[in-house]
Amino acid sequence: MAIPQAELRRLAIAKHVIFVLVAAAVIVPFVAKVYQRDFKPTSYAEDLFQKVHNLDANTRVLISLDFDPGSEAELLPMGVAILRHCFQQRLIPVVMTNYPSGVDLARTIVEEAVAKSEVDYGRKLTSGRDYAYLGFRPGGVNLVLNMGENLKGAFQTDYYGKPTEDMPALVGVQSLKDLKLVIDITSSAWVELWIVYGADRFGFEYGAGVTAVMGPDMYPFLQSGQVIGLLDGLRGAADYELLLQRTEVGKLDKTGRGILGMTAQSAAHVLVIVLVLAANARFIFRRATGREKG
Amino acid sequence: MIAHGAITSGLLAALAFLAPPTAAAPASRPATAPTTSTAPAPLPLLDPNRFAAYDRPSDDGSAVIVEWAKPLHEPEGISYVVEIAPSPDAFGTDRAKTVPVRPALKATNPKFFSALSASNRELYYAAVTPAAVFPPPAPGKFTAERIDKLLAARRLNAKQAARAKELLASKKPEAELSSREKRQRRWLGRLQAYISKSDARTLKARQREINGRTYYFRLAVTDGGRKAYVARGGTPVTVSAGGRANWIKHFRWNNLVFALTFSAVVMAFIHIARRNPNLFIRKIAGLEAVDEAIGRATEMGRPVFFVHGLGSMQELATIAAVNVLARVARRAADYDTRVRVMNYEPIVTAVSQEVVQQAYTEAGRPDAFDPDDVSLVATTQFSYVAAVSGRMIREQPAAVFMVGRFFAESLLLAETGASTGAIQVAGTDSYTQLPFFITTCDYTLIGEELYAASAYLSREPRMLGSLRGQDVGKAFLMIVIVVGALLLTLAGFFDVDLTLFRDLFKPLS
Amino acid sequence: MWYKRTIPLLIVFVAGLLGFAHEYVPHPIAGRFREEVTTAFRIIGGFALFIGAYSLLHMHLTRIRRRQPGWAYSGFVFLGASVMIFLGMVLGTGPLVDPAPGELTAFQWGYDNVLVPCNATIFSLLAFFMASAAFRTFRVRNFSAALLLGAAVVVMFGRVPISELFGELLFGADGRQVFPKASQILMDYPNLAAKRGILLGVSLGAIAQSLRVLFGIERSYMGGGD
Amino acid sequence: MPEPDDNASSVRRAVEIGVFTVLLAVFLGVSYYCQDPFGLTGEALAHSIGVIVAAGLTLVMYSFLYRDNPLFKIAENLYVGVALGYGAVMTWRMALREEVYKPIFMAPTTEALGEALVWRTVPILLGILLTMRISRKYSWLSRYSYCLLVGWGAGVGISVYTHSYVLQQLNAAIAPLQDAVTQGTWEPLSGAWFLGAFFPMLGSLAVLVGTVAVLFYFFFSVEHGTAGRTVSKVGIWFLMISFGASFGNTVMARLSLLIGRVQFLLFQWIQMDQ
Repeated sequence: MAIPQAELRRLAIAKHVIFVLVAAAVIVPFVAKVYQRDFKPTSYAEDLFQKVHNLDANTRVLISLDFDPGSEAELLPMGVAILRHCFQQRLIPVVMTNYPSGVDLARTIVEEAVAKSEVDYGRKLTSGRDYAYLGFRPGGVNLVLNMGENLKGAFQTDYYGKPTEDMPALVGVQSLKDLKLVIDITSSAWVELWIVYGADRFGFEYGAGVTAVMGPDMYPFLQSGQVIGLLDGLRGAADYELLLQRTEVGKLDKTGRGILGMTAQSAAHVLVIVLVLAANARFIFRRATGREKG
Repeated sequence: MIAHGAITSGLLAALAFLAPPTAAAPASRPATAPTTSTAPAPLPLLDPNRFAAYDRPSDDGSAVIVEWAKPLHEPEGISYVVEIAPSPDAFGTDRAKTVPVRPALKATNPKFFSALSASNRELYYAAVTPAAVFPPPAPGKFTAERIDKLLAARRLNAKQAARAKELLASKKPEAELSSREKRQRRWLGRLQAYISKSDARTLKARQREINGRTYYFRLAVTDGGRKAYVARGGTPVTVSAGGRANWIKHFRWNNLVFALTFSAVVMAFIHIARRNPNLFIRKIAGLEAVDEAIGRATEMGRPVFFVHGLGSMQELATIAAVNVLARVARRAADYDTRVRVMNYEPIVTAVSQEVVQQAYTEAGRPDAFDPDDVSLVATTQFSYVAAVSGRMIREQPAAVFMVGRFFAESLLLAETGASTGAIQVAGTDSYTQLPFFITTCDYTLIGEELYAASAYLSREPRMLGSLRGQDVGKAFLMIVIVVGALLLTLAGFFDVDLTLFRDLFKPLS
Repeated sequence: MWYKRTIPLLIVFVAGLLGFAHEYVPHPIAGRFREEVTTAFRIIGGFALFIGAYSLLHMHLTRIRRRQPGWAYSGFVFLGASVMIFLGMVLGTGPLVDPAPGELTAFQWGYDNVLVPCNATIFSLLAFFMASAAFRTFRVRNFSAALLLGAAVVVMFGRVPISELFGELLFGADGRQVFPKASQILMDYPNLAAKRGILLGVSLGAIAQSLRVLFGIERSYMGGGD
Repeated sequence: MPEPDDNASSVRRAVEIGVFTVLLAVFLGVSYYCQDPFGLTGEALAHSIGVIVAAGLTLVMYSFLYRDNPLFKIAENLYVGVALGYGAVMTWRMALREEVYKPIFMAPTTEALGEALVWRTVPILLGILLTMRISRKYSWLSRYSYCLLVGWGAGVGISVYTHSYVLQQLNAAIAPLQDAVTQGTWEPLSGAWFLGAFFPMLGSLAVLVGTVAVLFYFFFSVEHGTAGRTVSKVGIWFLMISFGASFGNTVMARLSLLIGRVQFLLFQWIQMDQ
């Protein structure tokens, strides 16, 4: 059954009307400045937050930012929030990436978190002492295996070309075995590679921040304890920002990209749900009255 | 000599008289000051026959295990200390070290000890790393003196040493440096990094060497003040052991057994499939949809589209897609229906051309094949979408097959296909894209179903055999999950300890 | 034949056997071996990155040379690539020196203002197409599709904070968590079960695939030729 | 590759060009008004022009929503090229310079150079062999290094997949059902019992049944009888619910990306107050 040209044109118009509706649903909340700042963070985000919160000062936390700008919107707020939390707790974040196309994105994230934290916590943060940004090295899983034997051998210099061997931020970190917590923020299979080639072998605890596309795939690992906490999409970022803001009410700025985005997200979801329900109600009705075949 | 022996035996007798010396000495202390507190409970006596030291099994030689029997009565507030000496006569001198240890029952650590043995439930153990107790000297800081030493060891030449010293002394701020000085500073940085790296390596080697020596151990129980050695006849018992690097991780036996058994099963089935390509495999319902869709296209006199997705020829899904294409092309050739194949990858294009041509030849109509029907339509993801969608709208195919590896483009392709009213059949192992295919297509081959369909069609032994082998693995997993969950549930109600059963499947690393 | 096929297959087998076996050996030699092998692979990996770049450029070059439809657009691939390589290797800090923290170079300007917006935007297009597909094509064709769409609606609603306000409106203050909870239950039980089933099946498949590679039964990774 | 609509009438094309010109003017006007590039110098100027370029490219990308057009194609190809160039520079900076150039050509001492040569010559040669893949005649040489990588990966893979996927998941899957019960309260039919004991047990049971049913759905060695069909039907239900969850989350993900771009356009390009 071919669809007549008139029907096709009608569908094309419907398509462009929907495009306009989506744009409106996403733009209006920002223009109207309607922000819902109060909601209950998901339990898995809270697990990760508490894990970071309860580490002793000066603990080294490895944060791998394995994504490129294509997932920036979801994952960048997570990276910034977690790094700010590390600085708040006086932990020493060690940041790296497995994406050659994400090297400068990760740098942006680190520098943004550093700039904000210097204002929030009133101390100067120095690269190589209070944090380290290692950049990218090729090798994929072999890089992780290599880091499990000799981290400073895998990254002989950091992103800024400084040797890692004597770097104060890396004192006591010879290999992945010396780490308590590793967090991977990613849009790809790296989240599982870090479990398989990292956490399960070298014995650190492992938290993840992933795009919402991958979120549901993480549940087997959450239940088995291979992942101790999860940030799932922009909502996960918003949860973490909210938890972080609650620790110092009124002190931190309230411009977390995750929280601000939640209202637009709500509006757009409601729109999509209405579209699905309306179209299917029509479909079921037409099928019941015999006007359309199943 | 005799006199000497006499003195020794005399001393021993005297000691025996005072016995037990270690326990007696602290015990007498409260007696001298009875007013300050009531007499505390005596320290437990540890069985000297069950005190031992040995190399930790299944490890890299970095630890020695000290084990002893847990005393039947273990008063509050007591702790254990291990004394380690490089030789038996070093105890009591400053060459021996005392290390407080926190013991655990051997049965609680399935990684190194078996939970099967009953004795492990009453034996304490503590792991001691000798290199942590007797640390090797730390390599010196990078100072002028160190540079001299490096020069003496000929690891630097005179010129380098002089330059390094000069640079080390220079306090000029970074901003004022000339580019030559900056370069020199970077050289110094590299030198320092190189030296510390080789220092770290030397340190590691020394630690390994220290761990490998033989040491002598004594164990004492203490309550903070008093100290009672594990003793036999009044003399503290000394045991000895050294760390050895082992060759097998015994605790990974379950992994090894599973990996080897499963491998054997898969290889066996591949072997069987080579001899008997008619190995049974259940018919995949989606394959009937293929014939139905082509039949409909013939009725309507419109083309069939085969969309490959973005996969490369190395991927299983693409290989499977080519097998499905062979079937589609064959049927289409039989019915004289046109097949248009949309490619993204040059190599996949070449393979697809071959497959379609072959199908036409087999159908006895080699001249009907038009190579332009199998073409590379675009080279970026979204231009592929635009090109394929454009053709769909213009040519209004009666059936669209989307088989292979798909990414974000799946939604747009499937939507356009649905809007033209074509019958759509999809098959992919890209699980994130499956939801879109399921809601927009008439039939979808989900994940491994695609491989099974491909094996069913091609009868290729390696696919067929390994599919059957995997089925054996799946059957095993299903049985273990069901039986295991039931057993453990029942065991919980009847209070039976099934830790052993759980340990069978516990992965340790 | 010997040099082109037999030796490579032998290499696969031996490398695979070593890779497999050393996983069960605690001896420091195994660790040291892994360190050396993975260091070597990191170095090889650096060269591998160039192959991807080359084949992409080669493809666009062929497109231009053969004047394939839309060949002119391929020129922009070369434009973008050469400008970025020029900025990164010649201008600014040059090929040998890294930028200092916080320093902005022309190369990074190109990254921040061309690569980032394009890459971030191109996938956000899908938001629009998804919404339109939601209206035009996602249909409860059968019970399976109904389950799928039902679950999708529950998850979509429960995952956004507005569902808490709806819950409060419908069920009072205690009902704020009704919708989030519903989506969480869906994720925690049925979703977990299915994902675990898939994971177990897929990993058996992956092991079988590794075996076929190891024993030279699967050779598609070697590419064409004899 | 013909355009999907090259039969568009010339009237329509004229309208499109007109609308495009107006939009371009609006874009330039807004950019000038909000970013004021001419009043700036140095880094601030670079930043402001950068935002204008980024906003322009973002909007060009969105023109695909109207239909495929040359501007979109230019932006898409430019982006592919820039990504390529960026990747090449990063490969040099973070991979080859660090692993090959620096250890050998910038070794601090002769000893360091010797060490680098000993440990790095073979990998570098293998890396060069790998690049032979681009030559038609000598591509077989690349197999030597490629086979090393693939073989090692396969060997390690067997062991780690068994560990992390099969055994870990199996171990988590054979949890006893009553674990949940013993944690809850034993007052049957009370609210607390339902929440603390009954539902968790039901949940564990659902996970157990679902996992086995999904595994059975992908079991191809036996023809499904009545019982088999039932189990595999349950399997497909579980699969569908989990696909639904993925579907909902994917919608969320794509919308988040859009929100990210809107935030960029509103807050950085137009400079609206947050």
